[in-house]
Amino acid sequence: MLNTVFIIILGSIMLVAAFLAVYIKNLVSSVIAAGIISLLASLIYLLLAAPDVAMTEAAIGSGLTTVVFLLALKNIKQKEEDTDD
Amino acid sequence: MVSPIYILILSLAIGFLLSVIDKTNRKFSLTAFYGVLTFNVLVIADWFYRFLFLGVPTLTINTAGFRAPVSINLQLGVQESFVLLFTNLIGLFAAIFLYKKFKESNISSLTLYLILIMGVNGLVMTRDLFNMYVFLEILSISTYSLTSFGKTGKSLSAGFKYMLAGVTASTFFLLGVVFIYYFSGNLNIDFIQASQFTNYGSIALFLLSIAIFIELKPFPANGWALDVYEAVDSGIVSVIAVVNSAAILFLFYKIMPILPERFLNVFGIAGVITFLFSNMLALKQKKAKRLLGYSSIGQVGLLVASLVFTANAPQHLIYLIVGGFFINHLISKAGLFWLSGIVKHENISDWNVLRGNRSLLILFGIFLFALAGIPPFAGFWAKWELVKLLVHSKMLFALSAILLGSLFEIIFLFRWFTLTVKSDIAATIPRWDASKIFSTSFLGVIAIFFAAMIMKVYYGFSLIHILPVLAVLVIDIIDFLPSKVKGLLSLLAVLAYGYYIYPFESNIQLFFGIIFIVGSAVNIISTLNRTGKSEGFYGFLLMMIFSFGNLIIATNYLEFFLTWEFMTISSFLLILRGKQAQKASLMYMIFSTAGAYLMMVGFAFAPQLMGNSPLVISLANVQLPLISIILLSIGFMIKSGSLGVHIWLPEAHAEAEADVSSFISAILLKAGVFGLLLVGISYVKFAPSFDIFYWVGWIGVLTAIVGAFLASFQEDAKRLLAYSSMSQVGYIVAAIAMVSHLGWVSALYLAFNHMMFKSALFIAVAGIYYRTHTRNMYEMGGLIKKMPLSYITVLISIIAVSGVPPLSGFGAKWLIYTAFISNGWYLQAGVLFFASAVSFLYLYRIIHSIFLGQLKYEHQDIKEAPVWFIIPQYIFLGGIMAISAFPNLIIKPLNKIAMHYFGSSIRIDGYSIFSELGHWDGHVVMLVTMGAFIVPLLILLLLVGKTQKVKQFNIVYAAERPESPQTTHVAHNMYAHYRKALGGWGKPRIWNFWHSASEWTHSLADYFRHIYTGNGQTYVLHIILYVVVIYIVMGV
Amino acid sequence: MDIIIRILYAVISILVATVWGLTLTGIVRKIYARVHGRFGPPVWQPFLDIIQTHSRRVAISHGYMFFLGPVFRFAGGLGTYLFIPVILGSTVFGNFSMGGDVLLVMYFIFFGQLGMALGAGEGGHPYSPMGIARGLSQMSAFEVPFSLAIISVAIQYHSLNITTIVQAQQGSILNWTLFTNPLAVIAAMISLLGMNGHAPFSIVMAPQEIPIGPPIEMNGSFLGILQTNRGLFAAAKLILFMNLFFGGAAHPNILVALLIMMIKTFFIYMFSVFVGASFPRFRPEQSFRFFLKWPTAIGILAILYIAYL
Amino acid sequence: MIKQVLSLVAIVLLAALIFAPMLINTPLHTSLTPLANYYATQGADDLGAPNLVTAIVVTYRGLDTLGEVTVLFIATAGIGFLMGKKKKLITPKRPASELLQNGASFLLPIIILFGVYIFMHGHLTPGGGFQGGVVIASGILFMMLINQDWSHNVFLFLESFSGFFYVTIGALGIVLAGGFLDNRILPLGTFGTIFSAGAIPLIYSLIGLKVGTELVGILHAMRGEE
Amino acid sequence: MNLVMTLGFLLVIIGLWAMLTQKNLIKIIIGFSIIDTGVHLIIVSIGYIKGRTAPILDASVSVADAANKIVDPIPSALVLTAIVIGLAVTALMLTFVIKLYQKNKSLSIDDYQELKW
Repeated sequence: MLNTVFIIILGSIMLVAAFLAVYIKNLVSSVIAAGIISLLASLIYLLLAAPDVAMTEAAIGSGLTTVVFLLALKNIKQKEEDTDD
Repeated sequence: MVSPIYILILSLAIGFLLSVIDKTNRKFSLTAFYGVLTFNVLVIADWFYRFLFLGVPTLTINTAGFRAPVSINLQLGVQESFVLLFTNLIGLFAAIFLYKKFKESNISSLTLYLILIMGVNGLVMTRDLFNMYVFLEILSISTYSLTSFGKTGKSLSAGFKYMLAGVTASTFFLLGVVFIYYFSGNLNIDFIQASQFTNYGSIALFLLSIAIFIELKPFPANGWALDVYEAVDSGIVSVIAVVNSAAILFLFYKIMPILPERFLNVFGIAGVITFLFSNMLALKQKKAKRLLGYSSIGQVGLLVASLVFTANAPQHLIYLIVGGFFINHLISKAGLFWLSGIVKHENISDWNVLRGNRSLLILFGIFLFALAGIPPFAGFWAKWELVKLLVHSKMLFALSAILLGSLFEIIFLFRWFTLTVKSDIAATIPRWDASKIFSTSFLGVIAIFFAAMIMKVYYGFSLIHILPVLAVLVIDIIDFLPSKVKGLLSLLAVLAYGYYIYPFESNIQLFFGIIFIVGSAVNIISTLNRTGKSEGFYGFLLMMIFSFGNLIIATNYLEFFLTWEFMTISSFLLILRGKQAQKASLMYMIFSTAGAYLMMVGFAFAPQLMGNSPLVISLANVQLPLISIILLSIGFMIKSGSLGVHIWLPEAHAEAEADVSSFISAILLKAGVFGLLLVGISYVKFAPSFDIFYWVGWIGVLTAIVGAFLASFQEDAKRLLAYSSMSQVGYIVAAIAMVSHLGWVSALYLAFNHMMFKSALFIAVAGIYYRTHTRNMYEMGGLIKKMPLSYITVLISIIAVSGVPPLSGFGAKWLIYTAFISNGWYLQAGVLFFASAVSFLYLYRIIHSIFLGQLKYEHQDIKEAPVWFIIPQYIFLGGIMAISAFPNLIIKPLNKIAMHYFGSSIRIDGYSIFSELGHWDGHVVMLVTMGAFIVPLLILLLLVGKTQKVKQFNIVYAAERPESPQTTHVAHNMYAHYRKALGGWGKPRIWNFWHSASEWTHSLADYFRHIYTGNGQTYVLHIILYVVVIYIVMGV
Repeated sequence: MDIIIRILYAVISILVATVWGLTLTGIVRKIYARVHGRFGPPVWQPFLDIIQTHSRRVAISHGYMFFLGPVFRFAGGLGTYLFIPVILGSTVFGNFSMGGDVLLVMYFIFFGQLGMALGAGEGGHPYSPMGIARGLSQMSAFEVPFSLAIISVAIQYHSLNITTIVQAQQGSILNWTLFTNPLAVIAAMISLLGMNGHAPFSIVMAPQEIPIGPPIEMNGSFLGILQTNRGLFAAAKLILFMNLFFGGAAHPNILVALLIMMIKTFFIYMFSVFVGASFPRFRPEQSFRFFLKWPTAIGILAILYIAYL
Repeated sequence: MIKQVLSLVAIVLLAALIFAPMLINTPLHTSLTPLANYYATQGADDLGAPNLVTAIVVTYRGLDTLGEVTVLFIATAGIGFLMGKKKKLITPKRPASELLQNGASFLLPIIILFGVYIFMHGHLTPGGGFQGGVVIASGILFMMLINQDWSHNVFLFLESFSGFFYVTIGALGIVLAGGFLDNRILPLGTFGTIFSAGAIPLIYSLIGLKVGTELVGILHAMRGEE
Repeated sequence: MNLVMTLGFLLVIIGLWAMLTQKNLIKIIIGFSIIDTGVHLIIVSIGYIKGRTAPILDASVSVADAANKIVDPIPSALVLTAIVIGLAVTALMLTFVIKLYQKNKSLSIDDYQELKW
């Protein structure tokens, strides 16, 4: 019974985070929101008795995907500065 | 005996190490790269040989040491090795094609290419669903990255759109796989049964199958694919078009067993719609690669459809149809994309630079013809069998959509071909480099090898059927000889061929044999006048003549149709040689192919023929159903230029080269007549309920009258003769349609007669054109003084055409009118009278405006037509005079032929012929006319004595002497008053009809292609909508 | 042996027909004059013309085809006449009707027309081809009702042989084609107007409009041959119409049969003359359109009437 | 505007017609599927690996993992290919902040050690090659952030050879044991100890190394400049 | 009612909505990664059996009665691969976006429509 309560809480936070990720104007914060979704997803995997998946999702989903997104944004901002000056 | 798993292992091992090897020297990495690709090809080829010829059972390779459902297993059978052999082969040759680029580009492009080929091998071999997903991902990701190979500008956005669509499809695939696991409990296809999926379970199957179907680029949801085809480097795009689609197609084939029946039918219909619409949209394309994109999407759609429709056909048929289309698509697409790589010009009108390199032009021809389904290439056989299959399984919607689609295909392919061969070169001629030409020509070799293999293994065709193509090859080899030598050689070849097929079984064959073989032999003499080399001319000419011969001795429908297609393609190529023949030959090809398709369906409906006696005999006791009679008759009438479908005839005759047009009008039209006769032969015993031939008769009669009127209003001599052929063939068609003894005697008599005087007329006009270099009659005049021999030929021929008594023409007229009246076709007889009366108009026009009237200044010093034109003319004249003097020479044998089918309705004793209505004695008529001619001649010779020779302008004309011949030569718009009298009837209604039909299709194509807005997001939306629509249609 | 006799008979019947044809044209010229209120030339004027043209010393010629033009023309006339049996049953006037039936005769009419066209064309005078063009178009137009009439007659008598048709019309005057198949006869008579080239359809040989044309170019004996042909050809056509539609000339006594033939042909000719004298001339397209409208309709009705009633 | 409406319609239809019925008709399983049952019962003594997921990932469905490693490999190759040659940066990067530098030098060995621990014990505890590789990659990321120079070639060699060895071990499986990627080329050893379950630990650590170096490659490529 | 699967499908729908309506390329890729997470949630939720533990045979789960103590291991094995593939694809898409941005300086999907019809 405890599990379902946890899942419902985590699920609703994730849905809110998803809406935020889609509708926030600032790209960096929407990337962060996407990272949060993955993080909470790894928690849910724990509840679903799938530890391997939880670790992978935590490491890759929230960790690396967010890093890759930020790198991409840095690259794009980088290009803007080069061309401006 | 290497296990195929080593293909995956070696590719991966080398792939991982490639960047390291490259650190030392690019040469080593290149050798490793090409080594692996060749290794793959060799292993698969060895296995394919083992499966096909040694009957080795299908090989199953278990990984991880456990049996199937527990671990993943790979499978290699005949089908897998067939597909893999060709995908690896194309992979290897595309790599060779890109050798120059691979040498300079970043090493990771080689790795990507290698892993892509490995992905393809894996995808085809694996039996596990999730494993397919992984290999599909490998395939897609390496293709996404390779799209920007060769740094073409627009490829990045194309690649991104491709990714967006690919990613959506993979998500659906993953969902499908997982839910199938949920319902069936395991992931290996061999262990999943369709029964495990109850009503809602089939949604899982739907997700899986729709994902694959989207990867195969179905019609409305394939905008992304077109951008990729257009923007990406041509070497890579050929891999995408051929190798990727082959792998995904095989994936679709693998999961077909577990899909429910209604899924397959909807996918089949969606495939057909894709084929139809993408070919239609291709009509409006100007850019070569985008056009090829549309065409390859269409071909993939056709392949999916044929996979579905042949699901429960016998095994060897599936191999032929699906295998044939697959090889066809593979060769033509890879070849054409590589050619676009070689030519480097974007839109199709610049492809005429190909004329700079003869072998490339031939390859271009081979690929286009293979794609268009012209024999002997694989596509032709596959289409024939598919049509037969669809007809037997009553899938008429799919059949008509496929045929309409292939007609569109013919239109844009041959427009492209004629543009390349005919338009004048504007763009720069690129440098031809070796590696590209090597791999493209290799494809040409495969195409020819497969054509020969199918003909030998599947249909056991002997040498005689392949003779037309052999002739082209032989002449191509000896093409360096001067054209006169080649002309003589081909004349001997035709006579030898005639002698070879001489012992015919029925005398109808003998009669048409004389028309085709002897007629062509005499006509060839006129071609000896050519100077220089005239490359390729005699090859196609021999091809046409041999296919005429084969037509007569064909024993079954396929043989007849094969020869028919050879004849169409060779006559198309001959017409194409004319100076402005681009539009004319295109129109000819479109009409002939439409006719050919109708015939194909007609033959498919016809019952199977027993034994192998020639068609002429075996059709006598075959009950052709009504539908096949209608289709066949329309097909043959298109070929003989009947009313409504005649607009190609004047164009083809006028624009073809001088000596070619006599072949076309005198002999080619008779092929249509021979076909109609075949239908007639079956019609005799088994007349269908609805008397269709009555209406064919009316069409023939109307063709005659309209042909005569149109001929009278022409300014161009050859166009006038073309319309006159149309009108004469109208007579023959009407006579055959009567299906009575006298009808057929008159039809055959007129056919023979027409061949003779029409060839004589055309060769005479060819001679005049050779001298005066113009075809417009008002620019000639008064040539009687300069070219008396041609004048005599034309005089005698027009007397023969008009039917004025002493000559053979009257025999034809007498026979045909007696036949019509005795058969009860009274009104038709009246119209025919009117037609033959009107024929005087154009006959007088041609002889007056060319020979009589005022001689122009520039023609003061022209000489008589060259001897090569005179000889055949006078041979034909000899024939006409012989038949006029002794009509029994031909009436007796014809009577015997017709008696074979009907009771005889004429009595011949001595020289006079008695029908139930009237009588005619050719001999007496000839004598009396000679007498009536000599008497006044003598009177005049005696009385007139010395006449004062009067020079050209020594005439009194409105009280002053005319000085310029142009004004006083009555030739331009000679029957203006008649045209005014006809008023509304004179408008070119049929021409306008066909013109607006093509206009309408093009605007429809333009309307539909605007759904591809170019926005990646819209394409994803299209995909989602497509999934939903197919879901609703399937009613899962 | 009988060939020489046969030729002899043919010469006799040609002479008779030509003489009668020329006198007929002379009479017609007389009637025209009378209708126009003048005396007109004597009836034997055509004979004088022929003698006068043949006596010319030198004729001009534009080349061998120009020379052959009149020959073709006259051969056409001769041929048409020789294949029509004038008097039923008589050998002398049976001519060579065993050679062919009505179709042969109809196509022989074209023979003359075509030959003349070639000759005039060679003449180099622009007006002659124009005249020929009009002549051919008009011929193709009036051919339609004529052929429809011929077809309906063929249906009616189940034969195209002229002799059998004439035989079928013997007995009383009532079983002439005129009464048994009136529609066909009307259509044929209208097309006869076109054939004879009298007033309403005389645009082809209208001397006033094209002042020079063939008559002037072809002078001397060429013109003579043409004029003899005009007589013979007219006679041949009239005899054909007589045989087909007006019971032909059949009487045991040759002279009486010839008399019947002369009377009948005279009246047939008078029909076209009366119509010609009282009608103005049509323009070319009017005449073509005229023939393709009502006469063709009558012809079709004739066929439908005979075939299906 | 029309596109918005159409997308709404598409998604609503998709959800209602395809996702909803799927959702309603797939209640939770109450027992293992036959295949899963086989893995549960025979899995341990077949391969001797306590962590069944690892057993499935490495051996039973070894080809998947090989494919997955290839996917990462070609992703790296593709990104490298797309990004093209690196531009030499003219302005020198400003040095990392004090906190980051000290923290990194302290944390780095621990992270690397933790990563190695994960893929060494892949067959015993949850986690394995992928997770270990990613942890190592984040460690290396730390070094990149404080832009310590490190030799890229070492990683290139490491990446290629780990992949190559992985494939050779797989090939050995055919020669020595039952089939490609079979782990019984080494003795299964005692259940639950570190050197047990045949070649699984070896394969998984190779995969870990491979994934780690590839992710480093991706990050390096995407940073764009040297 | 399988809660996690509902959550998964909802995430997929939100991700799809983002992909279809957002004009910014990065937002589209974020939408894609949300879909990816959603799909992975669905896959794992399929394997879950109520009241059972992780598929690791250690002290608490003996080899004998493992069959009715553990959760279905296969979906977790599949998800492992799927997550990594998701990362690879996202990284590649981002590279495409970077290069596209380099070429014509705009992140909106509507500016890349030169290839059409």
